[in-house]
Formats: sequence, C-alpha cells, structure tokens
Amino acid sequence: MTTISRKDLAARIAADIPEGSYVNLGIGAPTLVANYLPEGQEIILHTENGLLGMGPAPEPGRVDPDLINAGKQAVTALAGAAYFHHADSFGMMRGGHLDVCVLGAFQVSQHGDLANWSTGAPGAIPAVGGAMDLAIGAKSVYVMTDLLTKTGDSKLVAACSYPLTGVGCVTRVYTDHAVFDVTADGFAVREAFGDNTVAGLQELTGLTLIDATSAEED
Amino acid sequence: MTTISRKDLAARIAADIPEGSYVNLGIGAPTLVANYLPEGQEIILHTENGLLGMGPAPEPGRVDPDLINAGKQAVTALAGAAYFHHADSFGMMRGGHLDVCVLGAFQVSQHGDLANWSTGAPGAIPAVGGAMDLAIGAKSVYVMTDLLTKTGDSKLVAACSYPLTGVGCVTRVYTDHAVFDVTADGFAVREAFGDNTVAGLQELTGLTLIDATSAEED
Amino acid sequence: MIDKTVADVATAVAGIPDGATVMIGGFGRAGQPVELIDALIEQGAGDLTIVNNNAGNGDVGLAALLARKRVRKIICSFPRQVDSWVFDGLYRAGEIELELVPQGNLAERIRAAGAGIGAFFTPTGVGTQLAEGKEHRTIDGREYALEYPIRADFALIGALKADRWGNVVYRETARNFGPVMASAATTTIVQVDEIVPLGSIDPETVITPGIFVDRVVAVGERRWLDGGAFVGGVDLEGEPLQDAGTEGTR
Amino acid sequence: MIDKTVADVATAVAGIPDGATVMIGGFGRAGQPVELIDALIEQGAGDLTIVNNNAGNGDVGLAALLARKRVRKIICSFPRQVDSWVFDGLYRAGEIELELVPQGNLAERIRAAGAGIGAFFTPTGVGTQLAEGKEHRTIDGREYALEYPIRADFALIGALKADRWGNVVYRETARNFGPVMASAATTTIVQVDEIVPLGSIDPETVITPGIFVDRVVAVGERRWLDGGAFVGGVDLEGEPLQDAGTEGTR
Repeated sequence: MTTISRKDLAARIAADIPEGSYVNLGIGAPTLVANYLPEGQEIILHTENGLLGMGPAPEPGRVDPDLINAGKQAVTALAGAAYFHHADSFGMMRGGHLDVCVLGAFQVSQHGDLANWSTGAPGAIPAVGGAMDLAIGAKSVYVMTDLLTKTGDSKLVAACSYPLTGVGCVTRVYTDHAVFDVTADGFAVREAFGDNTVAGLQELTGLTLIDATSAEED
Repeated sequence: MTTISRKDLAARIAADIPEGSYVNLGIGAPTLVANYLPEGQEIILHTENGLLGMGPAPEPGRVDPDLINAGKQAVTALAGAAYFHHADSFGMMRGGHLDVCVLGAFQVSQHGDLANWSTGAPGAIPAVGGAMDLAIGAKSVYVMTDLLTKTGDSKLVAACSYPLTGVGCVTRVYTDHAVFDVTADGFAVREAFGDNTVAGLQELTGLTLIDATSAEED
Repeated sequence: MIDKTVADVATAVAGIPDGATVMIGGFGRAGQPVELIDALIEQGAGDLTIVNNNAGNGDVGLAALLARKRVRKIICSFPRQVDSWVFDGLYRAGEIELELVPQGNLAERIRAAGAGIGAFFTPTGVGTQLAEGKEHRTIDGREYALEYPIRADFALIGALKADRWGNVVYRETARNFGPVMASAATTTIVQVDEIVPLGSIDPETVITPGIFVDRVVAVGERRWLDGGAFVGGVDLEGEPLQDAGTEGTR
Repeated sequence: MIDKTVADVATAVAGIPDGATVMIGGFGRAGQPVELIDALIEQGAGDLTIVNNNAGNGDVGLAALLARKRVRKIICSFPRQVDSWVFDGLYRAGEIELELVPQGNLAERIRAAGAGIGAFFTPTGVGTQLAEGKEHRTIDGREYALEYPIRADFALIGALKADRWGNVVYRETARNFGPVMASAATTTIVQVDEIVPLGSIDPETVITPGIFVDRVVAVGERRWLDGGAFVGGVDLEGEPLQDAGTEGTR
C-alpha cells in the first residue's frame, strides 16, 4: 500500500499547524516539520532547553555552542525570540501553554498512551530526557511515525507493551500510511494516503478503526 | 529602668549585622536599621517586592513610582542591584537565602513564636502581607520592639495570646531594655542596657530568664 | 503575521464576562495596570473574583470597581490599608468575600497554576490561623502545609514595553506579580507605555515571553518617564508634585 | 567590600569534600562549566553524587570524573548518549548508581530546593515506571505524583559574566540549569568569561542575583566570542573548525 515519505509526512503535519501557534518539535524526525512550515507565516518554535522563537540551523562556520536545541544541534534565534531557564521552560510545557508538540513513538495505544522512551530491553541503559514532559506538554500532542516497525508490527496498538512515556496524552498520529485521531472510542482514520483504506489499515494494525475520512476538517 | 531610644536600638541591631549579609528590614521601625549600617561596609538589602541592593530614599523630586520597597515607600537601587518577580523574591526568602530579617512584634514567646500581624480583635479586617513569609524567611530572624506595651504588658511572653505569624522562628529580640536570645530553654538575656538587670527584666516580663550577659560575643 | 496589539483599552478588556476570575498585577503604583482597570470599570463585568496583592486604595482603580459592587470575592495578602475604606466598608457589611493569603504563598500559588503544578507544600503560615484546616505534613523534619494553584480567566498586567508577539519587559519593582500572573491566566492582557518593533527587545532581557500574552495595548508613557528615561517630578502615585509646575492632568 | 571573585579555578573548587552532592550546570556544551569540572577532577574529591542533565560525553569533563571512579551516584534525565561509554561501562558493571528523572521534574525539583518548597505534585511521569512507588493524587480531575526537592552541597555553573557581588548573566541557551542550580546549593561556584565592575550589569538583566552565588572565577573568553561578540569558527563543542586555521589549543 502507499506510504508517503518522511518529508511528505513532515509537510502534512506542517499544514495542520495554524499561524501563531507555539510549537515544540521534539527530537529527531519531528524537527523536519520546521522545514515545511508555510513561508511568510509566523509559527513560534519552542525548544525546552530555554528558547522561544527558534530559527533554522546557522550558516557553516556560524555554529554557536551556546545556542542549541533540545537535540543539541546548532540553531539560531529569530527576531522576537526569548531565552529562559529550564524550570521556566518546562513550566511552560507542564502548564499547558504550548499549542502543539510533535513527537516520535515506539507505540501509541488506542487510548492515546504513548511509549517512546524505552523499549524495555533488558540491560538497556534508561534515558528519558524531556520525553515525559513533552508527552503531557501541549494542548495537542501529535505523533509522527511510520505505521509499522521494521519487522512489520503495528505501532498503533490496543495497549502499549513498551514502557509508557505518558498516559492518554496523544491527540493525533501522523503515519506514512494515514492520519489517525485518538478518540474516546479508539483510533479514527482522519485521512488515508494514496490507496490506503480503512479496511486495509484495520488489517495492518489489527485494530477496529473508526472511519473519519469524510469528516469535516477542523 | 533605662530604655534606649528607637534610633539607638536600630544602631544596636545594625552593629550585629556583618558585612556581606543579605538583609530584609521588614516594614516600619526595622527600616530604621538601614540608617545605622556601618559606613563603607557592603550589606545588601532585600525588599520582597523584587529588589536586592536597595538603596536609600531618593532626593526630593526624584521619587520613582516604579521603585518602591515593601512598605510602598520610594527607594533607590545601588550599583550591583538586581530586580526579580514576586515568586522568585519569596522563593529567595522561603528557601533560606537571606541572612537576617528584622521584624516588629506584638508578642514573642519563649519558644520563638512570633505574633505580629493581627491582634485578633473582633471586627478587625485581617491583613498579613509578607509577614508570615518574612517570619520564616531568613537564617536569623531578629525582632525589634519595645519590651512593654503602652499598658505595661510584656511583649515577651510564655505563650502568645495573639494570632501567630510563625512558630519557633525568632532568633533574637532587640528591645529598648535588653537584647534577648531565644534558646531551647527560653529567653536568655544577652545584653541589658543601662541599669537593667536580669532580675529586673524577670520582674518586667514575668518570665524566668537565663543570664547570658557575660557570654562571649559571637 | 502574529499581532497581539489592540487599538485601545476598551478592546483590550472586551469579552471579560460576569463571574470571571481576574488577576490584577501591581504592588502599590508599581506595575498597576491603571488604564486597564479603568477600562474594566467602564466595560461593566460583574460578580468578579479579583486576585491582587491588595484590595484597593482611595476611591479610584480597584477601589472604584469594588465600590460599584462588581466584585464578589477578593484573593489578596493585604486588604487593610490606611485608605482602603471602600473594601473595609464592603467587608464589614458582609458584601464581599475575602481569601487572605500570605504574600509569598499567593505568588507561589499563582506560579503553580502557570507551571502546571497540582499543589505544593509550603512552610509559610504553618501553625497560624491561615493554615488552619489545610493538609499538613512533616518533610525532612520541617512542617509544611499544602497549597493549591490559583488560576484566572484573565490577567491585567502593567509593564514598560512589549512587541507584537507579546514579549514583555517591565521596569524596576513594577515587575512584581506580572510574570507569574501572565502565566496563570487563560487570557493575559498587558498595558505598556510603548509597543516596540519585533526584534528590538534583546531576547536575553525578555521577562514575560509572548507565549503567556494574548493582548497588548499601548497607553502612552508614564508621567515620570520621558523617552524611556526617568525624569521624576511625581509623587508615589505618579501624580505631579505641587511645585513641579506640570499641568496635573492624569 | 564584598568580593566573591577568586583567583583561579583551583581556589574556586577548594573544600569540596568526599561524599558531597555536586550539581553541574549545562546542557550540551552550552553552559557547561568546563574549567570547573577539570578543576574538580584535579582537586580529588570522591564518592560524589552528581546532578546533571546527562552523564558525561567522550572521555573528558564529567566522563573523566566518572572514569576515575569518583562518582558514587548520578541524578540525571538522559545518561545514554552516543558517546557516553564511560557511564555505560560503569553502569553495566554496577559501579555507579543512577536516579533517572524526567528533565522537567529534575529542573522543578532543583527549583523547589532553592525556593523552600517541601514537595510538589507534578503530572509528568504519572502512569510510567518513573513514578512507580511515588505518592499519587488526583487534583481537579488530573493525576499527579509527588516529587521532592533536590539539594546540593555545591553547584558548578558556567555563565557569561558576573560582578564581584556574584550577579550573573548567561548567554543564550547556556542559561538552562544555571539559575535553578545556583539557588539549590549551599555553595555555588560560577565560572565566567569575564568579571565586570560592580554596576556595569543592568539590574533588569541580572538572571542569577548574587545572593545565590558564593564564588566567581574568570576563565577567559570562549573561543567563539571576541570582545563579547559572536565570531563563530567552532564546532558544537567549541573546538576550532578544521578549515578555520586557528591554533587548536584549548
């Protein structure tokens, strides 16, 4: 079945973020979303290590070790930016002031539980960083992920088998096959890419899915 | 018996504050202490409405409504000052970062309980301000007060009859008759002014007092 | 383009409904959003819960709001002042509810609301009337009382300047409750002397980032400043000195 | 005269005893007190508990302190990194204790220590392994876990500049954990590029007031700055770019 590229997925997510939003793009793939935010619109990026108004990577040779994002990559600061300390920054998240947070996932349950920090493998060294704060840290928590693992298992699950990052925190899951909303009754297919169908997605995920593909856009 | 003036008492307190101390002088009479801090020594005054490095009142005509102390009087800011918001300012106090706080009192108990915010009079409108935060807000809490009320009652008491501001929080009481330390065994007379004696002070207060007048100065 | 600036104070306070909880910044005249309070009086909302350090002075501002019976309850640390006769009268007549909170607990409870903290243990007030009935706990040998967040529907804040993203800079001790209140309200409204171009505030010096701010309105420079420089010539309320020879208008 | 400046980093870290809890600021290279960590390695204290966001990178700095078996326990949010082999080895060998704390809870617990809060209810981590065994409570319909303060005997902080009273200014995202750690340690030690005269820091822009600071040491300007202006020419670790033609000394 059709799968869209990670770049197209980033663009798809970007299209859902309204102007004026305060957005945290997590670490890794979600940071791609920044590249597809509509030109000329003002969307304010937060990085939890203490900056609102984060701009793109600097020109070569202009890397500033004092100015990095949560993934410890060099960034810039836009006109209108603000710096603050870690307690203030995570207070901003915990206090529900961000509009959107985009995160990766190992698994998302039909109740919106998120597992993205640990596979629970024995002997693995645990590391959580800001994952749990991010999971509860926005009005809308979007997950960006492939629908299937490399071994073909669905990352959308009835209940997470991996250690949880947050409970009931995910709003919507953007995958390479389709976009799913988390609803009180389980996952609803909001948009199926290409030749994906709700029936086909049910087969891939093994879950009963609600068909919301003809629902009004919000 | 000898009583020293409020100005002399302020000077006496000032003499006990070492250079480099961070000090909050409360509201009212304790603010007099600022006038007697030793010339040429640096003692940093805190005002809980958001300033460290508070300086004296401004020249006439130079009153700045944006720059006031906790008593809502015009002040100035010294070189080396810092502004901060209310939560940070009271965090500073509650977190035990101030060295000395000087407060007024209605009563101080032999256990170091302080009553200074309400006489508990029926019909009185309650108002506490920062009194309870100040009472617990310094490594040393000094009280500056007359020993006796206008009707001749001792402000040093076995147990406070007025509503408490803080429990076991007072370190030392500077009165117009003598200086008292709060100890595990009750009040100790540290210094008796003029012709005051421990026996005389016992009579005035009705309390058993420890004689510490010959103790080493710390 | 994000533009949080609004044209006038009436627009700034539009939509505050009856029954709202409204935080009002300021400590004394410092940081008091004078023009926004006047606009709220004009706007008409009633049955309000007000969060402020005090309960109004004289017959203007918050006291005038109280005098018009528009406030059901006030949460503050120090209602009783030499000139708080409006509050005093209402309180004695049983016409206003008072929640008295030690000043530091007030600030911390407001911060907790903004920072998503569910409750916290504070040592302030323990053993006093103001902690009676609260949950107590001894932690590491010290006794604490449990305090809950104070949230608001609206916050009215007075500051020095802001940009169109709502980044705010205060002046001196006028900062006081502004930053925590801005974080604790659903809708935060800030009055400033001047709205400055985006990028003209050094990001190191922003005190309230725009994420906490919804509406910004310029009310003109305060009388004791001229082009941002302090010129004085006023009393503590910002009124011209008798001998200053200025015109004496507000 | 108050003068918190000390002559060199060895003096700055003097007196840190075996068994101390030491907070170390920084997130990545930003705000990392590189010279103070090296001085602590030189100084010799062992059996330390370290509080940091990470658990060391490569073979330098915190990783070098770990490699010398000087750290008994580390409290951090993210120990596992691509180059955290020193920590990884010690952890797998059972030679170091780890307390893993979500980053926001870490920051808030440190703040709580500085602000005299006995404990607080946080929503972060609820329902996860990291809240197991903690006290839970539903407040206003949301579930929270109770977290306690993290205090330290010493804090090592990296910043831009300070005055002799210990007023500190940071630079960009190097601010990170500095302000909260400075408030939570009995003795706070700050390294800066430059010590500036008292009064040359605008009181509006002080981020860590001197009340939280005990010792300040100047370590010289970082390589990517020149007279306070950003000049670049370095990688993320602050090392000269290969093609930059600079001398490559540290």
